[in-house]
Amino acid sequence: MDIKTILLLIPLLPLAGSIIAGLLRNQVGRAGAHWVTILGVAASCGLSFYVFKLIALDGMAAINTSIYTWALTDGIRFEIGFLIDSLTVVMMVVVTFVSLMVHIYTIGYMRDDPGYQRFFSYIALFTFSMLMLVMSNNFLQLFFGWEAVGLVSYLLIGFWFKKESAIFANLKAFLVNRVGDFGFLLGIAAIVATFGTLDYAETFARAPEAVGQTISIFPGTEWALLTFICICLFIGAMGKSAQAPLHVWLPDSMEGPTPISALIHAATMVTAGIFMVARMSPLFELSEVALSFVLVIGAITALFMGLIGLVQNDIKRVVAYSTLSQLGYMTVALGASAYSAAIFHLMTHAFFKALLFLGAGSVIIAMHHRQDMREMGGLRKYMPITFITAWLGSLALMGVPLFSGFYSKDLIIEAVHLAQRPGAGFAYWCVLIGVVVTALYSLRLLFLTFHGKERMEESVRSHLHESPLVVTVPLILLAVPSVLIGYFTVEPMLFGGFFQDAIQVNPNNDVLAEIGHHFHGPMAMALHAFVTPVFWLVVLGSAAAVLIWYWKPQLAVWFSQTLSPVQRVLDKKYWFDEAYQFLFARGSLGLGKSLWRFGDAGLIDGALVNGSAGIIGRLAGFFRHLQSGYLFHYAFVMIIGLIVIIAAFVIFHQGI
Amino acid sequence: MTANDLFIALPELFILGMACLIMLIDLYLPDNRRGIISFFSVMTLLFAGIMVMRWQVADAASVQYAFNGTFVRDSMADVLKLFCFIVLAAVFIYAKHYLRTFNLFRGEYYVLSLFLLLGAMVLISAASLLTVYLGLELISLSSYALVALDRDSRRGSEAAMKYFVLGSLASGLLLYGLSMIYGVTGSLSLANIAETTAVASGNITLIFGLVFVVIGIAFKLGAVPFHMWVPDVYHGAPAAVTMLIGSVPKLAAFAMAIRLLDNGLIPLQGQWMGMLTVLAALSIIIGNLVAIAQTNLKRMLAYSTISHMGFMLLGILSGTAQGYSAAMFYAISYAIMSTGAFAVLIMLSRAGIEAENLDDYKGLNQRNPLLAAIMLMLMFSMAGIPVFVGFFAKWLVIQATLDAGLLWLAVLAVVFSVIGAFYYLRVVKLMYFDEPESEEKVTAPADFRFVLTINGVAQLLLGIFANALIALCIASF
Amino acid sequence: MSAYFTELTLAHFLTLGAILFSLSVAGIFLNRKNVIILLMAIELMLLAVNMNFVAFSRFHGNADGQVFVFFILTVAAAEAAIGLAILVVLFRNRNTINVAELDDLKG
Amino acid sequence: MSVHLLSLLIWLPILGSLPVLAAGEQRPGIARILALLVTLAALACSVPLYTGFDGGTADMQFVERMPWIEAFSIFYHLGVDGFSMPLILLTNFFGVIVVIAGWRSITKRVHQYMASFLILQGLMVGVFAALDGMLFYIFFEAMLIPMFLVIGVWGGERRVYATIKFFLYTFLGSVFMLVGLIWLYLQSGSFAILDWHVLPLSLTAQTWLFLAFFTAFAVKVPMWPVHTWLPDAHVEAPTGGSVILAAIMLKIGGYGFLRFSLPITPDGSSHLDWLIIAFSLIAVVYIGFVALAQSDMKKLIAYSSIAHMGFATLGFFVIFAIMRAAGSDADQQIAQGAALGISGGMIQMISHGFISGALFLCVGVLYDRVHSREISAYGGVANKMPWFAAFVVLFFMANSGLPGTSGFVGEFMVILSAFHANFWYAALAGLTLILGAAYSLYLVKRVIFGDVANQEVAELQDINIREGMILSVLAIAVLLFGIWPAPLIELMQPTVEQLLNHVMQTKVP
Repeated sequence: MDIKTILLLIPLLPLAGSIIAGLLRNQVGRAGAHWVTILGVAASCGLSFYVFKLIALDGMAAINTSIYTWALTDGIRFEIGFLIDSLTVVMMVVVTFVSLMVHIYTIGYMRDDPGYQRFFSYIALFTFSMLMLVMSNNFLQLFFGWEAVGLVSYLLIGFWFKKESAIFANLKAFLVNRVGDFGFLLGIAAIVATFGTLDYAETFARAPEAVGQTISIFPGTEWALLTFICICLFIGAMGKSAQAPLHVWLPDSMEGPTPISALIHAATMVTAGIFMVARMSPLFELSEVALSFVLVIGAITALFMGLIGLVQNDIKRVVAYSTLSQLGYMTVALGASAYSAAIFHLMTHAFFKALLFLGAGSVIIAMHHRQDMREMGGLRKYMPITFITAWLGSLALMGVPLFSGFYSKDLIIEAVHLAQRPGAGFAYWCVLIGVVVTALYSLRLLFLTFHGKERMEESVRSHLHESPLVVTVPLILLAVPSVLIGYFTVEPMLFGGFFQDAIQVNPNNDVLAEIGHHFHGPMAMALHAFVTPVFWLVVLGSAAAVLIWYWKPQLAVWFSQTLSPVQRVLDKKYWFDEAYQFLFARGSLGLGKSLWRFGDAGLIDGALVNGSAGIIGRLAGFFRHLQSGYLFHYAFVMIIGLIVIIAAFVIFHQGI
Repeated sequence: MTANDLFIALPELFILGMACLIMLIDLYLPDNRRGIISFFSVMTLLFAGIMVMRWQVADAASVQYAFNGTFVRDSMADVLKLFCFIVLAAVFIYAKHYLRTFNLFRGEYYVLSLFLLLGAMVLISAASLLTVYLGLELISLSSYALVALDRDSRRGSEAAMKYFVLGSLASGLLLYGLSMIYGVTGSLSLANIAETTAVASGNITLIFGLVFVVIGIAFKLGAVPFHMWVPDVYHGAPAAVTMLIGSVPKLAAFAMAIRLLDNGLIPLQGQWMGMLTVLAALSIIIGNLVAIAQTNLKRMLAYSTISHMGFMLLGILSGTAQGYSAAMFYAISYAIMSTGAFAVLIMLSRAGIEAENLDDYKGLNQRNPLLAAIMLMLMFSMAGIPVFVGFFAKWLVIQATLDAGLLWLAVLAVVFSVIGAFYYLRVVKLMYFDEPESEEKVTAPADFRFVLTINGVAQLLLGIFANALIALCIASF
Repeated sequence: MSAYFTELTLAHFLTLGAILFSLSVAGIFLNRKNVIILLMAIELMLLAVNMNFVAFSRFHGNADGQVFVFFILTVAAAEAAIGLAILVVLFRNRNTINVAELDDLKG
Repeated sequence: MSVHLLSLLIWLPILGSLPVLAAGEQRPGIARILALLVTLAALACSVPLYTGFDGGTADMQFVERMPWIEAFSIFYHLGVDGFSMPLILLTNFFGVIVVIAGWRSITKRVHQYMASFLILQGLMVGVFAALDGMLFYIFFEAMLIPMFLVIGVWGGERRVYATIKFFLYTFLGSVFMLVGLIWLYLQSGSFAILDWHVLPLSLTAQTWLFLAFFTAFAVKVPMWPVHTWLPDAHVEAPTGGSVILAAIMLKIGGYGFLRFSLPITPDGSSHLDWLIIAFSLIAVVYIGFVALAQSDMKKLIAYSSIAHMGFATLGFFVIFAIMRAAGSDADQQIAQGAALGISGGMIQMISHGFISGALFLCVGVLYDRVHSREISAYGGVANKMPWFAAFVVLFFMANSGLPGTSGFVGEFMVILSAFHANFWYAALAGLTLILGAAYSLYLVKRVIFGDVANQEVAELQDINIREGMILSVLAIAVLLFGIWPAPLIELMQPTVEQLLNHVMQTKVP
């Protein structure tokens, strides 16, 4: 089986599964639906690992192949094709593996949901779209995948379409993403206009030509063309990866079933933006301004979204905000030109965040779909596996040495520290404080959920028990990489030149290389951590958390009273939703209504169309009355006509 | 006066003879056998048609004068006469049904119509001011009488009186103009007049004469502001008469315009073009506007006639052969359209009540789909929507106008044809979109329905195969 | 004293014709009473025209004009006949020949 | 391959309407079947049109030419190129769809309904096939009659207002074109469109001609601000009427721009292109907002049609702006951007045909059951009609330009092309990404999703085989052209390139 076929099969198998489960839902039944999709995804996962082996371990050269010509107008050729290099294979493995876990987990989580087949069809479809996105070798296909994952996310957030909140959330998610895509599309348009191609390789090859070219948006102001392109593209990334101020959709997206939150809104889709920027590194490296922009946006997201996580009571929302903040970290890494670090954190985060979500899901199952942590507590003795795996995940998230999160996050902070470009200082402080925040909300979640006294009502308590195997197995399978993957892959991925064919870094921006100089293996790094501020910040945060939510819960109350203004700001999430709701949602509706009333109905139809009709009618009535019926009037009119004509001749035709 | 003269005027003489004969027969005919009158009349037209045809087959292009150059036959005369016969034949067949339902079925209608036809033919073939006047008066007098055909109708007699007075006034004006022209040129023969005016143009008396002549023509056509008689006469006269007045006299009036303005006064084209331009514009505007305000179909059609005559003038005023042929095409197609429209009105009329209110047409499609379809075609044809003949007529005259360089007039014409479309659409709306008020079936004798069907389909066929008629009209100039 | 007042020329006849003509026209649209007056006015108008024709015919020295006049006279007779006939019908139907009351048809 | 294929396609439906009429009011079943057979036959006959079409040339194909009115050198002159051929296929395709769509929902005077559509179909094919100016105008105008009847007889409550508005609006627009056509004839002594393409004209003349054509086609498209007839017509028309109106009739306006305005008055077009670009962008943005505010499903779709047709016109006329904007590497950029624009516009028209047609059919499905077009009368339809819901979501996603559906292709190409000319054109056009999604999905949210809203909805039955068949065919078309538009685009490439080369030379003597 030649490599091209394999590459084709990887996305198409899940697609096939999705179509069967979706269109033949009644024929294949529930079991059939999950078997066909799981088999499809499993196969594509296996193949992805095979391709990973070829590229990563056997050192096979990157594959850049075209599948078919989508369209061809004179001067430009749109093609669908695959670009398989180290970056792609990592993404493929992560996507398919997490997706597989989620598939299995879903069997348990959705056991008695009427939309069972539909759900499997959707997530399989998502796997297909995501693979198309990461495997693409051109902007067209990238955009296709980009929007397709958006579509599936729309469908899945609104999976329970009877819930008003759910269908509000999915509309919101789609529209906010569209705002990002708007910028993204303009970026693509600019690329086509500049380079006359949509192919990555050609674009990157010709990118240096564009240095120095400018574009005039507002008359008089000249922008560097590449900066414009990069910022447009990054706006797309801001939508997908929920960077402030386009982050508002992600917390609401928790209305979807938990497996979705794990798969789409933590592990894979939201990282598409990170992946895309890394993929575009050859372009971004040519624009300092764009990178600073990225850096700052990322830093803001990383810190301020984390803070909101502190005051959430819905267990899933806490994880959601932590996701936002972690995405911020990745973006910061991108902004610091530490693309590999970003991807590395993306990978580790995918595992432990998926783990945390599925753990939260497991808790939610046990709590009969109650999600408020204030009704929980002391669950550890009822569901030990969930408890342990959740702890492991959280430790990884906090970045405790030796856990996977430690390596990725520490390196990002280090990279920002070394980065020279404007905004780096600000970003550095943001991410440092972020560390404390992370520790705080992670432990808060654990303590409120698994420790302390049991605050749930009796009816729930009586049925509490550990979730079934289909739920726990994926937890365990995800826990393993969450703990270990960092230790084993940090060296090859970041300092082994693993990404060198995929990611280009301008030598004088290459902070990772600098770090690499005094990197002596993961263990050494872990030990060295004890003398870095980061570690002590984690300790500080943890200590505070233990104090507030474990030993002295009344402290929490006291804090929320003394800091009530802060509390309020955080509760309101900085009023982003309210502002957007007012400005855009209601604003555009009102604008539409008034344009319609006054523009269409009033001016064009009322005044011009019906108005002229009315005038004609009135004229008709007037002339009609000239026909008085009196003979002498008729005769008179004739004579008047005669006289007028004669007069006209006498006056105008003197000559005759 | 030679045998040849008689030979050239044979159709006219034949019609004259038959008219008198039919009058005599009518005297001795019992009421139940009256059908024979209409049969005779139609036959008369048939034979007259054959007589006219013989030139068309022999040598169409030739021009023959008779009676010392007072009477001419040329291609235009033949074609117009032929269409007079065709239209009048249809009118006779429609009228029979009408007269029966309103028990007016006496010989006068046919006799007077034949005399009117005779007048029209004389006018069409006129080559001298005298023949013009005689033809015109023959038409007018017959039509005055016809309008008053229904002796017991208030409206009929009022209309007749108005028509009579205004008509006489108009012919008086015309005569006054003719006298001036005669005074300047010293001749009654149009050919001589053309020669003399060529040198004497610019003479103020001549211009005054021209003005009066143009007014005479405008009155006969019913062009604004000499249109006041049209709505009242159309409305007051019995439908069968209105139908007649709307058809043959219009063809004659067109011929009159051509004979006087082109054959006689072409050197003054610069002057009469201006006048006709104004008349045409006014007719198109007023006709279309006021028609919108009408609730009575006969009045509506009257105003639409006014606007149609305005369109026809567009063709004449350009003063070119192409323009004349366009106007001729317009006159002919209009005669056929309006005849058809009145036929539908007659078919819908019940004993004693004419179906002249627009509401009588509600839901016609349910009561008689074929009739509704025919009316639909007639209405769209009048509105000038392709592919019906009416569109080609409008196209040709607008082309002529543009050719004459009057862009503004062309634009005005098309814009008002859109406004005019509204009231034709309203009829279609009533027939198709509304529910019928009475369920009673609409019926008519077989021959009536047959001719009416042909009349309706003709709108379509004359459009699709417009080539033939257009060629005929062009060949006439 | 111009020739105009000394000898009789074409101009005089034309002027007379014009005056008669104007009178008749005025008669048609000024009179609001009686239809019969209209008929008379019409006759007068035709006579005015005849005056013109005869004068011109004399002026040109050819007979065409006078021939025309004969025809006009004939037609005038017929016209009068029809006019009166209509008048009779009108009166039978409406019991009035007042011009101002002939307004059933309008608009 | 018959030489008279086009004549066949025009006259088969028109004459086919006679037996359908003959079936009479009493036998609707026979009328339906006859109509279906005729349309199917027409569809079958249009297959050789596709197979026999030579995609390698820009010349007219399947040409028929015989004298019609010699006196004014008017010919019965037919032929197709890369622009008209796909549109003819689209017409015949929807001919069948409409007959099936009206199968049950039309109960009153079925024979006349079917006959009107058959005649309409023939006339529309004629419009696309005509190469003689007068012939084109005749088809263009005659088309109004059957549509006038369809809306007026089988329409909703305010049908009379809507249909008369529709008729007069369009009529008024087209008479100016008539004057223009006659003027061209007087200049060139010929009514052949192709002769007019090469007729040299002064800039003033071109400007006036351009405006004359503009009035006709802008109303037809319709472009802001002469669009207000469309929402009314759509709302009142029966489902079939809306489908034909949206899927085919609007395209005639766009086609007219390609066949008349651009080639006959290139300098006039480039002189006034700002006008069309401005109107197109207003259509995209302004109408996008207006659509958002609609409470009537058909009205919303109607407005979205206007916005989408804005892309077609933008694509056609942005080429001049590109030429002006093009800097050093001019010819390459122009070729690229302009070709993108025109092919994009064409694709947009065809895809909009499928999508809007499908959307109106979907509304029809609901209307047949609940007899209301108000959005507020629905809610939670997905609970009762899952398959239908799936179709609706698909088509509305396509409407909002989701990649992988045909709705994306045209908008994408046009936006790319617009960027060649000016950032702001692209940016404003790009707003449709947000607005289109907003009004489409806002409707989906209110109608399809949510909990069962009321009793009517609770009693809804899911689509039957007939409806399912139509919708699936359309869905397949929408997806196919989204995933692989290449065949369609290549089909029209030679024509596009030839048009561009033609437009780039001035015609001012």
